[in-house]
Amino acid sequence: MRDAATPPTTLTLVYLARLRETFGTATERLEPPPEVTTVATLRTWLAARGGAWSTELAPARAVRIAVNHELARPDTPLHAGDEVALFPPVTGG
Amino acid sequence: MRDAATPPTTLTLVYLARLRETFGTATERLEPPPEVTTVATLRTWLAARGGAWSTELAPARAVRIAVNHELARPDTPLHAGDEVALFPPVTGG
Amino acid sequence: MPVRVQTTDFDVSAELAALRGADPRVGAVAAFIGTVRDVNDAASVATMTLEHYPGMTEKALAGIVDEAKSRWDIIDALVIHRVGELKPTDQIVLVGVTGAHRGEAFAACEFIIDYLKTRAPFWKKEVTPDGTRWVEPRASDDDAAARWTAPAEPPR
Amino acid sequence: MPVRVQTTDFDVSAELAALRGADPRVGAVAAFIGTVRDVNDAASVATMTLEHYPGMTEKALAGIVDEAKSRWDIIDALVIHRVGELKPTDQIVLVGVTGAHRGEAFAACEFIIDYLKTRAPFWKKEVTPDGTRWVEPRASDDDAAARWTAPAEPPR
Repeated sequence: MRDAATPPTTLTLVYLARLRETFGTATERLEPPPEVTTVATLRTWLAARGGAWSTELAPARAVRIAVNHELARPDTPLHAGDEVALFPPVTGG
Repeated sequence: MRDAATPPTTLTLVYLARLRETFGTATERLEPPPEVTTVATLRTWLAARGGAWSTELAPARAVRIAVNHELARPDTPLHAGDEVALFPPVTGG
Repeated sequence: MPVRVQTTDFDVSAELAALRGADPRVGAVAAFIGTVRDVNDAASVATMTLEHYPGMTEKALAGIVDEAKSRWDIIDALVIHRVGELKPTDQIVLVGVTGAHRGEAFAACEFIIDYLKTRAPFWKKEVTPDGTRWVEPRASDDDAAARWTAPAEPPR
Repeated sequence: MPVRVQTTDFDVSAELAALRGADPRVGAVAAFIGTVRDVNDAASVATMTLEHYPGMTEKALAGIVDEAKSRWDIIDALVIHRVGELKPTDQIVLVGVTGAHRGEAFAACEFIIDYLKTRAPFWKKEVTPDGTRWVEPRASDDDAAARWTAPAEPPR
Protein backbone atom coordinates (compact mmCIF):
# COMPACT_ATOMS: atom_id res chain seq x y z
CA MET A 1 0.00 0.00 0.00
CA ARG A 2 2.98 2.26 0.26
CA ASP A 3 4.29 1.62 -3.25
CA ALA A 4 5.45 4.57 -5.34
CA ALA A 5 2.33 4.57 -7.55
CA THR A 6 0.05 5.40 -4.60
CA PRO A 7 -0.77 9.09 -4.27
CA PRO A 8 0.19 10.33 -0.83
CA THR A 9 -3.40 11.01 0.19
CA THR A 10 -4.80 7.59 -0.69
CA LEU A 11 -6.40 5.48 2.05
CA THR A 12 -7.56 1.86 1.88
CA LEU A 13 -10.95 1.49 3.55
CA VAL A 14 -12.13 -1.89 4.85
CA TYR A 15 -15.73 -2.58 5.92
CA LEU A 16 -16.49 -5.63 8.03
CA ALA A 17 -19.47 -7.69 9.22
CA ARG A 18 -22.76 -5.76 9.18
CA LEU A 19 -21.13 -2.64 7.73
CA ARG A 20 -19.80 -4.60 4.76
CA GLU A 21 -23.32 -5.87 4.10
CA THR A 22 -25.15 -2.57 4.47
CA PHE A 23 -22.56 -0.60 2.48
CA GLY A 24 -22.48 -3.33 -0.17
CA THR A 25 -18.70 -3.21 -0.38
CA ALA A 26 -15.80 -4.86 1.43
CA THR A 27 -13.02 -2.46 0.53
CA GLU A 28 -12.31 0.68 -1.46
CA ARG A 29 -9.41 3.02 -2.07
CA LEU A 30 -10.13 6.68 -1.82
CA GLU A 31 -8.55 10.07 -1.75
CA PRO A 32 -10.25 12.18 0.89
CA PRO A 33 -10.16 16.00 0.88
CA PRO A 34 -7.46 17.79 2.89
CA GLU A 35 -9.75 18.41 5.90
CA VAL A 36 -9.89 14.64 6.56
CA THR A 37 -6.90 14.32 8.86
CA THR A 38 -8.23 12.07 11.66
CA VAL A 39 -10.48 9.09 12.25
CA ALA A 40 -13.29 11.41 13.38
CA THR A 41 -13.15 13.66 10.32
CA LEU A 42 -13.03 10.60 8.03
CA ARG A 43 -16.16 9.21 9.67
CA THR A 44 -18.02 12.51 9.27
CA TRP A 45 -16.96 12.77 5.62
CA LEU A 46 -18.11 9.19 4.87
CA ALA A 47 -21.45 9.76 6.67
CA ALA A 48 -22.07 12.70 4.32
CA ARG A 49 -22.46 10.18 1.47
CA GLY A 50 -26.02 9.75 2.75
CA GLY A 51 -28.18 6.60 2.72
CA ALA A 52 -26.73 3.64 4.63
CA TRP A 53 -23.55 5.66 5.22
CA SER A 54 -25.45 8.39 7.01
CA THR A 55 -27.44 5.88 9.07
CA GLU A 56 -24.64 3.52 10.07
CA LEU A 57 -22.06 6.22 10.78
CA ALA A 58 -24.38 8.63 12.64
CA PRO A 59 -22.67 9.92 15.80
CA ALA A 60 -25.01 7.93 18.06
CA ARG A 61 -24.10 4.60 16.43
CA ALA A 62 -21.39 2.40 17.94
CA VAL A 63 -18.72 2.05 15.25
CA ARG A 64 -15.21 0.80 15.88
CA ILE A 65 -12.38 2.05 13.67
CA ALA A 66 -8.93 0.48 13.35
CA VAL A 67 -5.95 2.09 11.63
CA ASN A 68 -3.33 -0.30 10.34
CA HIS A 69 -4.81 -3.14 12.46
CA GLU A 70 -4.81 -1.19 15.72
CA LEU A 71 -7.99 0.07 17.38
CA ALA A 72 -8.05 3.83 16.93
CA ARG A 73 -9.61 6.76 18.77
CA PRO A 74 -11.46 9.72 17.19
CA ASP A 75 -8.33 11.85 17.29
CA THR A 76 -6.03 9.23 15.78
CA PRO A 77 -4.29 10.93 12.82
CA LEU A 78 -4.41 9.46 9.30
CA HIS A 79 -1.51 9.21 6.89
CA ALA A 80 -1.18 8.32 3.22
CA GLY A 81 -1.27 4.56 2.71
CA ASP A 82 -3.11 3.80 5.94
CA GLU A 83 -5.53 0.87 6.04
CA VAL A 84 -8.62 2.07 7.87
CA ALA A 85 -11.22 -0.51 8.93
CA LEU A 86 -14.75 0.32 10.09
CA PHE A 87 -16.78 -2.33 11.93
CA PRO A 88 -19.49 -2.86 14.57
CA PRO A 89 -18.58 -3.72 18.18
CA VAL A 90 -17.01 -7.17 18.22
CA THR A 91 -18.89 -10.31 19.28
CA GLY A 92 -16.33 -13.12 19.26
CA GLY A 93 -15.26 -15.53 21.97
CA MET B 1 -18.86 -51.13 62.53
CA ARG B 2 -22.34 -51.12 64.04
CA ASP B 3 -22.67 -54.89 64.29
CA ALA B 4 -24.18 -56.39 67.44
CA ALA B 5 -20.81 -57.61 68.76
CA THR B 6 -19.50 -54.06 69.06
CA PRO B 7 -19.78 -52.63 72.57
CA PRO B 8 -21.68 -49.35 72.47
CA THR B 9 -18.66 -47.31 73.52
CA THR B 10 -16.30 -48.64 70.87
CA LEU B 11 -14.74 -46.17 68.38
CA THR B 12 -12.70 -46.92 65.27
CA LEU B 13 -9.71 -44.60 65.10
CA VAL B 14 -7.95 -43.91 61.78
CA TYR B 15 -4.57 -42.16 61.53
CA LEU B 16 -3.47 -40.74 58.19
CA ALA B 17 -0.35 -39.40 56.48
CA ARG B 18 2.29 -38.12 58.93
CA LEU B 19 0.22 -39.13 61.98
CA ARG B 20 0.02 -42.73 60.77
CA GLU B 21 3.81 -42.77 60.46
CA THR B 22 4.62 -41.15 63.78
CA PHE B 23 2.03 -43.19 65.72
CA GLY B 24 3.16 -46.34 63.93
CA THR B 25 -0.41 -47.47 63.38
CA ALA B 26 -3.08 -46.91 60.73
CA THR B 27 -6.15 -47.87 62.71
CA GLU B 28 -7.26 -49.14 66.09
CA ARG B 29 -10.49 -49.88 67.89
CA LEU B 30 -10.79 -48.60 71.40
CA GLU B 31 -13.18 -48.07 74.24
CA PRO B 32 -12.59 -44.66 75.75
CA PRO B 33 -13.66 -43.77 79.30
CA PRO B 34 -17.06 -42.12 79.84
CA GLU B 35 -15.63 -38.58 79.98
CA VAL B 36 -14.66 -38.84 76.28
CA THR B 37 -17.87 -37.51 74.72
CA THR B 38 -16.54 -35.11 72.07
CA VAL B 39 -13.75 -34.71 69.53
CA ALA B 40 -11.91 -32.36 71.91
CA THR B 41 -12.04 -34.73 74.89
CA LEU B 42 -10.93 -37.64 72.70
CA ARG B 43 -7.91 -35.66 71.51
CA THR B 44 -6.92 -34.77 75.08
CA TRP B 45 -7.30 -38.39 76.18
CA LEU B 46 -5.14 -39.66 73.29
CA ALA B 47 -2.48 -36.99 73.92
CA ALA B 48 -2.18 -38.30 77.51
CA ARG B 49 -0.65 -41.51 76.07
CA GLY B 50 2.61 -39.52 75.97
CA GLY B 51 5.47 -39.75 73.45
CA ALA B 52 4.48 -39.07 69.84
CA TRP B 53 0.85 -38.82 70.92
CA SER B 54 1.59 -36.02 73.32
CA THR B 55 3.75 -34.20 70.75
CA GLU B 56 1.51 -34.53 67.70
CA LEU B 57 -1.76 -33.87 69.53
CA ALA B 58 -0.50 -30.96 71.67
CA PRO B 59 -3.08 -28.12 71.63
CA ALA B 60 -0.78 -25.89 69.54
CA ARG B 61 -0.48 -28.47 66.72
CA ALA B 62 -2.77 -28.26 63.72
CA VAL B 63 -4.69 -31.54 63.66
CA ARG B 64 -7.83 -32.16 61.63
CA ILE B 65 -10.41 -34.63 62.91
CA ALA B 66 -13.20 -36.19 60.87
CA VAL B 67 -16.12 -38.15 62.31
CA ASN B 68 -17.76 -40.61 59.94
CA HIS B 69 -16.02 -38.96 56.97
CA GLU B 70 -17.15 -35.42 57.82
CA LEU B 71 -14.75 -32.76 59.11
CA ALA B 72 -15.58 -32.24 62.80
CA ARG B 73 -15.21 -29.41 65.27
CA PRO B 74 -13.91 -29.69 68.84
CA ASP B 75 -17.46 -29.87 70.22
CA THR B 76 -18.67 -32.51 67.74
CA PRO B 77 -20.20 -35.32 69.90
CA LEU B 78 -19.03 -38.93 69.58
CA HIS B 79 -21.26 -41.99 69.50
CA ALA B 80 -20.65 -45.71 69.67
CA GLY B 81 -19.50 -47.08 66.33
CA ASP B 82 -18.17 -43.78 65.02
CA GLU B 83 -15.14 -43.79 62.72
CA VAL B 84 -12.88 -40.99 63.91
CA ALA B 85 -9.94 -39.98 61.70
CA LEU B 86 -7.02 -37.81 62.81
CA PHE B 87 -4.78 -36.21 60.20
CA PRO B 88 -2.57 -33.20 59.43
CA PRO B 89 -3.90 -30.27 57.40
CA VAL B 90 -4.53 -31.48 53.84
CA THR B 91 -2.15 -30.78 50.95
CA GLY B 92 -3.85 -32.11 47.83
CA GLY B 93 -4.74 -30.41 44.58
CA MET C 1 2.80 -17.53 23.00
CA PRO C 2 0.82 -19.30 20.29
CA VAL C 3 -2.18 -17.45 18.86
CA ARG C 4 -4.15 -19.10 16.08
CA VAL C 5 -7.25 -18.44 13.98
CA GLN C 6 -8.56 -21.50 12.18
CA THR C 7 -11.69 -23.05 10.66
CA THR C 8 -10.94 -26.54 12.02
CA ASP C 9 -11.73 -27.82 15.49
CA PHE C 10 -9.03 -28.11 18.17
CA ASP C 11 -8.14 -30.84 20.66
CA VAL C 12 -7.95 -29.38 24.16
CA SER C 13 -5.62 -32.06 25.57
CA ALA C 14 -3.14 -31.76 22.72
CA GLU C 15 -3.13 -27.96 22.80
CA LEU C 16 -2.66 -27.75 26.57
CA ALA C 17 0.04 -30.43 26.47
CA ALA C 18 1.92 -28.42 23.82
CA LEU C 19 1.50 -25.27 25.90
CA ARG C 20 2.91 -26.98 29.00
CA GLY C 21 5.68 -28.62 27.00
CA ALA C 22 7.84 -30.51 29.45
CA ASP C 23 8.27 -27.43 31.63
CA PRO C 24 8.52 -28.65 35.24
CA ARG C 25 8.00 -25.13 36.59
CA VAL C 26 4.31 -25.41 35.63
CA GLY C 27 2.06 -26.22 38.58
CA ALA C 28 -1.22 -24.77 37.32
CA VAL C 29 -3.07 -24.70 34.01
CA ALA C 30 -6.21 -22.58 33.77
CA ALA C 31 -8.32 -23.03 30.65
CA PHE C 32 -11.48 -21.66 29.12
CA ILE C 33 -13.46 -23.16 26.25
CA GLY C 34 -16.28 -21.20 24.63
CA THR C 35 -18.95 -23.30 22.92
CA VAL C 36 -21.95 -22.54 20.68
CA ARG C 37 -25.28 -22.50 22.54
CA ASP C 38 -28.56 -23.35 20.81
CA VAL C 39 -30.28 -20.33 22.31
CA ASN C 40 -29.15 -16.71 22.28
CA ASP C 41 -31.24 -13.73 23.32
CA ALA C 42 -34.31 -15.98 23.50
CA ALA C 43 -34.02 -17.16 19.86
CA SER C 44 -32.99 -20.66 18.88
CA VAL C 45 -29.80 -20.89 16.86
CA ALA C 46 -29.39 -23.45 14.06
CA THR C 47 -25.93 -22.45 12.88
CA MET C 48 -23.63 -19.46 13.13
CA THR C 49 -20.89 -18.00 11.01
CA LEU C 50 -17.86 -16.37 12.56
CA GLU C 51 -16.14 -13.66 10.55
CA HIS C 52 -12.88 -11.93 11.47
CA TYR C 53 -10.48 -9.29 10.18
CA PRO C 54 -7.37 -11.16 9.03
CA GLY C 55 -4.17 -9.43 10.00
CA MET C 56 -5.71 -7.42 12.79
CA THR C 57 -7.06 -10.51 14.58
CA GLU C 58 -3.68 -12.12 15.16
CA LYS C 59 -2.19 -8.79 16.22
CA ALA C 60 -5.04 -8.09 18.66
CA LEU C 61 -4.84 -11.57 20.22
CA ALA C 62 -1.05 -11.41 20.54
CA GLY C 63 -1.40 -7.98 22.16
CA ILE C 64 -3.90 -9.30 24.72
CA VAL C 65 -1.62 -12.23 25.56
CA ASP C 66 1.36 -9.87 25.96
CA GLU C 67 -0.69 -7.66 28.25
CA ALA C 68 -1.64 -10.69 30.39
CA LYS C 69 2.02 -11.72 30.62
CA SER C 70 3.02 -8.24 31.74
CA ARG C 71 0.30 -8.11 34.40
CA TRP C 72 0.64 -11.57 35.96
CA ASP C 73 3.46 -13.93 36.80
CA ILE C 74 2.51 -16.62 34.31
CA ILE C 75 4.68 -18.91 32.22
CA ASP C 76 2.85 -19.07 28.89
CA ALA C 77 -0.56 -18.53 27.30
CA LEU C 78 -2.44 -19.78 24.27
CA VAL C 79 -5.45 -18.55 22.31
CA ILE C 80 -7.13 -20.50 19.51
CA HIS C 81 -10.25 -19.01 17.89
CA ARG C 82 -12.30 -20.65 15.18
CA VAL C 83 -13.94 -18.86 12.25
CA GLY C 84 -16.40 -20.01 9.58
CA GLU C 85 -19.58 -21.99 10.07
CA LEU C 86 -20.29 -23.51 13.48
CA LYS C 87 -23.28 -25.28 15.02
CA PRO C 88 -24.53 -25.65 18.60
CA THR C 89 -22.13 -27.55 20.93
CA ASP C 90 -19.15 -26.78 18.64
CA GLN C 91 -16.04 -25.37 20.29
CA ILE C 92 -15.39 -21.72 19.39
CA VAL C 93 -12.40 -20.59 21.41
CA LEU C 94 -9.73 -21.99 23.70
CA VAL C 95 -7.71 -19.91 26.16
CA GLY C 96 -5.01 -21.71 28.14
CA VAL C 97 -2.60 -20.23 30.68
CA THR C 98 0.25 -21.95 32.53
CA GLY C 99 1.88 -20.72 35.72
CA ALA C 100 3.61 -21.86 38.87
CA HIS C 101 0.50 -21.09 40.93
CA ARG C 102 -3.20 -21.14 40.23
CA GLY C 103 -4.24 -17.65 41.32
CA GLU C 104 -2.22 -15.90 38.62
CA ALA C 105 -3.15 -18.48 35.97
CA PHE C 106 -6.88 -18.07 36.66
CA ALA C 107 -6.71 -14.27 36.64
CA ALA C 108 -4.74 -14.14 33.39
CA CYS C 109 -7.08 -16.64 31.71
CA GLU C 110 -10.18 -14.69 32.67
CA PHE C 111 -8.54 -11.43 31.61
CA ILE C 112 -7.66 -12.82 28.17
CA ILE C 113 -11.17 -14.03 27.39
CA ASP C 114 -12.74 -10.82 28.76
CA TYR C 115 -10.48 -8.67 26.58
CA LEU C 116 -10.87 -10.93 23.57
CA LYS C 117 -14.66 -10.53 23.83
CA THR C 118 -14.42 -6.75 23.58
CA ARG C 119 -11.24 -6.11 21.55
CA ALA C 120 -10.54 -8.89 19.07
CA PRO C 121 -12.19 -8.40 15.65
CA PHE C 122 -14.61 -11.33 15.44
CA TRP C 123 -18.32 -11.11 14.57
CA LYS C 124 -21.00 -13.76 14.88
CA LYS C 125 -23.91 -14.10 12.50
CA GLU C 126 -26.66 -16.47 13.57
CA VAL C 127 -29.22 -18.41 11.57
CA THR C 128 -32.49 -18.49 13.55
CA PRO C 129 -36.08 -19.40 12.58
CA ASP C 130 -36.65 -15.67 11.93
CA GLY C 131 -33.72 -15.49 9.54
CA THR C 132 -30.11 -14.43 9.70
CA ARG C 133 -28.91 -11.82 12.17
CA TRP C 134 -25.68 -10.33 13.41
CA VAL C 135 -25.20 -10.95 17.13
CA GLU C 136 -25.44 -7.80 19.23
CA PRO C 137 -22.62 -7.07 21.68
CA ARG C 138 -23.40 -7.64 25.35
CA ALA C 139 -23.15 -4.91 27.97
CA SER C 140 -22.04 -7.65 30.40
CA ASP C 141 -18.96 -8.22 28.24
CA ASP C 142 -18.04 -4.54 28.47
CA ASP C 143 -18.53 -4.72 32.23
CA ALA C 144 -16.35 -7.81 32.46
CA ALA C 145 -13.52 -6.15 30.52
CA ALA C 146 -13.86 -2.93 32.52
CA ARG C 147 -13.10 -4.88 35.73
CA TRP C 148 -9.47 -5.08 34.62
CA THR C 149 -8.86 -1.34 34.18
CA ALA C 150 -8.40 1.31 36.85
CA PRO C 151 -7.46 0.69 39.58
CA ALA C 152 -4.14 -0.72 38.40
CA GLU C 153 -4.67 -3.86 40.46
CA PRO C 154 -7.24 -6.24 39.01
CA PRO C 155 -10.30 -6.92 41.16
CA ARG C 156 -9.43 -10.28 42.68
CA MET D 1 -21.57 -34.54 38.93
CA PRO D 2 -18.72 -37.00 38.46
CA VAL D 3 -16.08 -37.12 41.18
CA ARG D 4 -13.25 -39.62 40.85
CA VAL D 5 -10.08 -40.64 42.67
CA GLN D 6 -7.71 -42.74 40.59
CA THR D 7 -4.08 -43.77 40.20
CA THR D 8 -4.15 -43.53 36.39
CA ASP D 9 -3.75 -40.38 34.31
CA PHE D 10 -6.74 -38.63 32.73
CA ASP D 11 -7.37 -37.19 29.28
CA VAL D 12 -8.59 -33.60 29.58
CA SER D 13 -10.39 -33.51 26.22
CA ALA D 14 -12.27 -36.75 26.86
CA GLU D 15 -13.25 -35.75 30.38
CA LEU D 16 -14.47 -32.28 29.39
CA ALA D 17 -16.34 -33.72 26.39
CA ALA D 18 -18.11 -36.18 28.69
CA LEU D 19 -18.92 -33.36 31.12
CA ARG D 20 -20.43 -31.24 28.34
CA GLY D 21 -22.24 -34.21 26.85
CA ALA D 22 -24.29 -32.91 23.95
CA ASP D 23 -25.90 -30.24 26.12
CA PRO D 24 -26.49 -27.21 23.86
CA ARG D 25 -27.17 -24.95 26.87
CA VAL D 26 -23.41 -24.99 27.57
CA GLY D 27 -21.64 -21.85 26.39
CA ALA D 28 -18.65 -21.85 28.73
CA VAL D 29 -16.29 -24.46 30.12
CA ALA D 30 -13.79 -23.38 32.79
CA ALA D 31 -11.10 -25.88 33.68
CA PHE D 32 -8.15 -26.19 36.02
CA ILE D 33 -5.35 -28.74 35.84
CA GLY D 34 -2.86 -29.05 38.68
CA THR D 35 0.53 -30.49 37.74
CA VAL D 36 3.62 -31.65 39.67
CA ARG D 37 6.42 -29.07 39.79
CA ASP D 38 10.06 -30.07 40.14
CA VAL D 39 10.66 -27.50 42.86
CA ASN D 40 8.68 -26.94 46.06
CA ASP D 41 9.71 -24.70 48.96
CA ALA D 42 13.15 -24.32 47.33
CA ALA D 43 13.87 -28.08 47.26
CA SER D 44 13.96 -30.11 44.07
CA VAL D 45 11.38 -32.86 43.85
CA ALA D 46 12.17 -36.20 42.19
CA THR D 47 8.84 -37.95 42.82
CA MET D 48 5.86 -37.56 45.11
CA THR D 49 3.29 -39.89 46.58
CA LEU D 50 -0.29 -38.80 47.08
CA GLU D 51 -2.23 -40.46 49.87
CA HIS D 52 -5.93 -40.00 50.60
CA TYR D 53 -8.63 -41.17 52.99
CA PRO D 54 -10.88 -43.48 50.97
CA GLY D 55 -14.54 -42.97 51.67
CA MET D 56 -14.13 -39.48 53.04
CA THR D 57 -12.41 -38.21 49.90
CA GLU D 58 -15.31 -38.91 47.55
CA LYS D 59 -17.79 -37.49 50.08
CA ALA D 60 -15.72 -34.31 50.56
CA LEU D 61 -15.32 -33.75 46.80
CA ALA D 62 -19.02 -34.36 46.13
CA GLY D 63 -19.87 -31.94 48.93
CA ILE D 64 -17.64 -29.24 47.44
CA VAL D 65 -19.22 -29.72 44.00
CA ASP D 66 -22.71 -29.54 45.53
CA GLU D 67 -21.75 -26.33 47.32
CA ALA D 68 -20.50 -24.82 44.03
CA LYS D 69 -23.75 -25.78 42.31
CA SER D 70 -25.79 -24.15 45.05
CA ARG D 71 -23.75 -20.92 44.90
CA TRP D 72 -23.50 -20.40 41.14
CA ASP D 73 -25.74 -20.90 38.15
CA ILE D 74 -23.68 -23.63 36.54
CA ILE D 75 -24.76 -26.71 34.59
CA ASP D 76 -22.34 -29.39 35.78
CA ALA D 77 -18.95 -29.88 37.39
CA LEU D 78 -16.28 -32.56 37.48
CA VAL D 79 -13.36 -33.34 39.78
CA ILE D 80 -10.73 -36.00 39.10
CA HIS D 81 -7.85 -36.37 41.56
CA ARG D 82 -4.97 -38.78 41.23
CA VAL D 83 -3.31 -40.69 44.09
CA GLY D 84 -0.19 -42.85 44.24
CA GLU D 85 3.25 -42.06 42.87
CA LEU D 86 3.66 -39.05 40.58
CA LYS D 87 6.65 -37.28 39.03
CA PRO D 88 7.26 -33.70 37.86
CA THR D 89 5.02 -32.60 34.95
CA ASP D 90 2.42 -35.30 35.78
CA GLN D 91 -1.20 -34.20 36.01
CA ILE D 92 -2.57 -34.32 39.58
CA VAL D 93 -6.07 -32.91 39.47
CA LEU D 94 -8.69 -31.77 36.96
CA VAL D 95 -11.60 -29.48 37.80
CA GLY D 96 -14.08 -28.74 35.02
CA VAL D 97 -17.22 -26.61 35.20
CA THR D 98 -19.84 -26.02 32.50
CA GLY D 99 -22.30 -23.16 32.40
CA ALA D 100 -24.25 -20.93 30.08
CA HIS D 101 -21.91 -18.01 30.79
CA ARG D 102 -18.25 -17.75 31.66
CA GLY D 103 -18.35 -15.62 34.81
CA GLU D 104 -20.20 -18.22 36.86
CA ALA D 105 -18.16 -21.09 35.39
CA PHE D 106 -14.84 -19.41 36.28
CA ALA D 107 -15.98 -18.55 39.82
CA ALA D 108 -17.25 -22.06 40.52
CA CYS D 109 -14.09 -23.64 39.10
CA GLU D 110 -11.82 -21.49 41.24
CA PHE D 111 -14.01 -22.11 44.30
CA ILE D 112 -13.84 -25.89 43.84
CA ILE D 113 -10.04 -26.03 43.61
CA ASP D 114 -9.63 -23.58 46.51
CA TYR D 115 -11.92 -25.66 48.73
CA LEU D 116 -10.39 -28.93 47.57
CA LYS D 117 -6.95 -27.64 48.60
CA THR D 118 -8.09 -27.01 52.18
CA ARG D 119 -10.89 -29.55 52.74
CA ALA D 120 -10.37 -32.73 50.74
CA PRO D 121 -8.28 -35.38 52.54
CA PHE D 122 -5.20 -35.69 50.33
CA TRP D 123 -1.59 -35.52 51.49
CA LYS D 124 1.58 -35.19 49.44
CA LYS D 125 4.89 -36.78 50.38
CA GLU D 126 7.89 -35.65 48.35
CA VAL D 127 11.19 -37.35 47.62
CA THR D 128 13.93 -34.69 47.57
CA PRO D 129 17.75 -34.93 47.70
CA ASP D 130 17.48 -34.49 51.49
CA GLY D 131 15.09 -37.40 51.82
CA THR D 132 11.36 -37.94 52.06
CA ARG D 133 9.11 -35.27 53.56
CA TRP D 134 5.43 -34.55 53.97
CA VAL D 135 4.43 -31.35 52.20
CA GLU D 136 3.46 -28.55 54.56
CA PRO D 137 0.14 -26.79 54.00
CA ARG D 138 0.32 -23.29 52.52
CA ALA D 139 -1.11 -20.25 54.26
CA SER D 140 -1.93 -18.91 50.78
CA ASP D 141 -4.29 -21.86 50.29
CA ASP D 142 -6.14 -21.00 53.49
CA ASP D 143 -6.36 -17.38 52.32
CA ALA D 144 -7.68 -18.48 48.92
CA ALA D 145 -10.40 -20.61 50.52
CA ALA D 146 -11.29 -17.86 53.00
CA ARG D 147 -12.13 -15.52 50.10
CA TRP D 148 -15.31 -17.51 49.52
CA THR D 149 -16.74 -17.17 53.02
CA ALA D 150 -18.39 -14.10 54.58
CA PRO D 151 -19.54 -11.90 52.96
CA ALA D 152 -22.10 -14.10 51.24
CA GLU D 153 -21.09 -12.81 47.82
CA PRO D 154 -17.76 -14.12 46.58
CA PRO D 155 -15.06 -11.52 45.97
CA ARG D 156 -15.17 -11.11 42.22
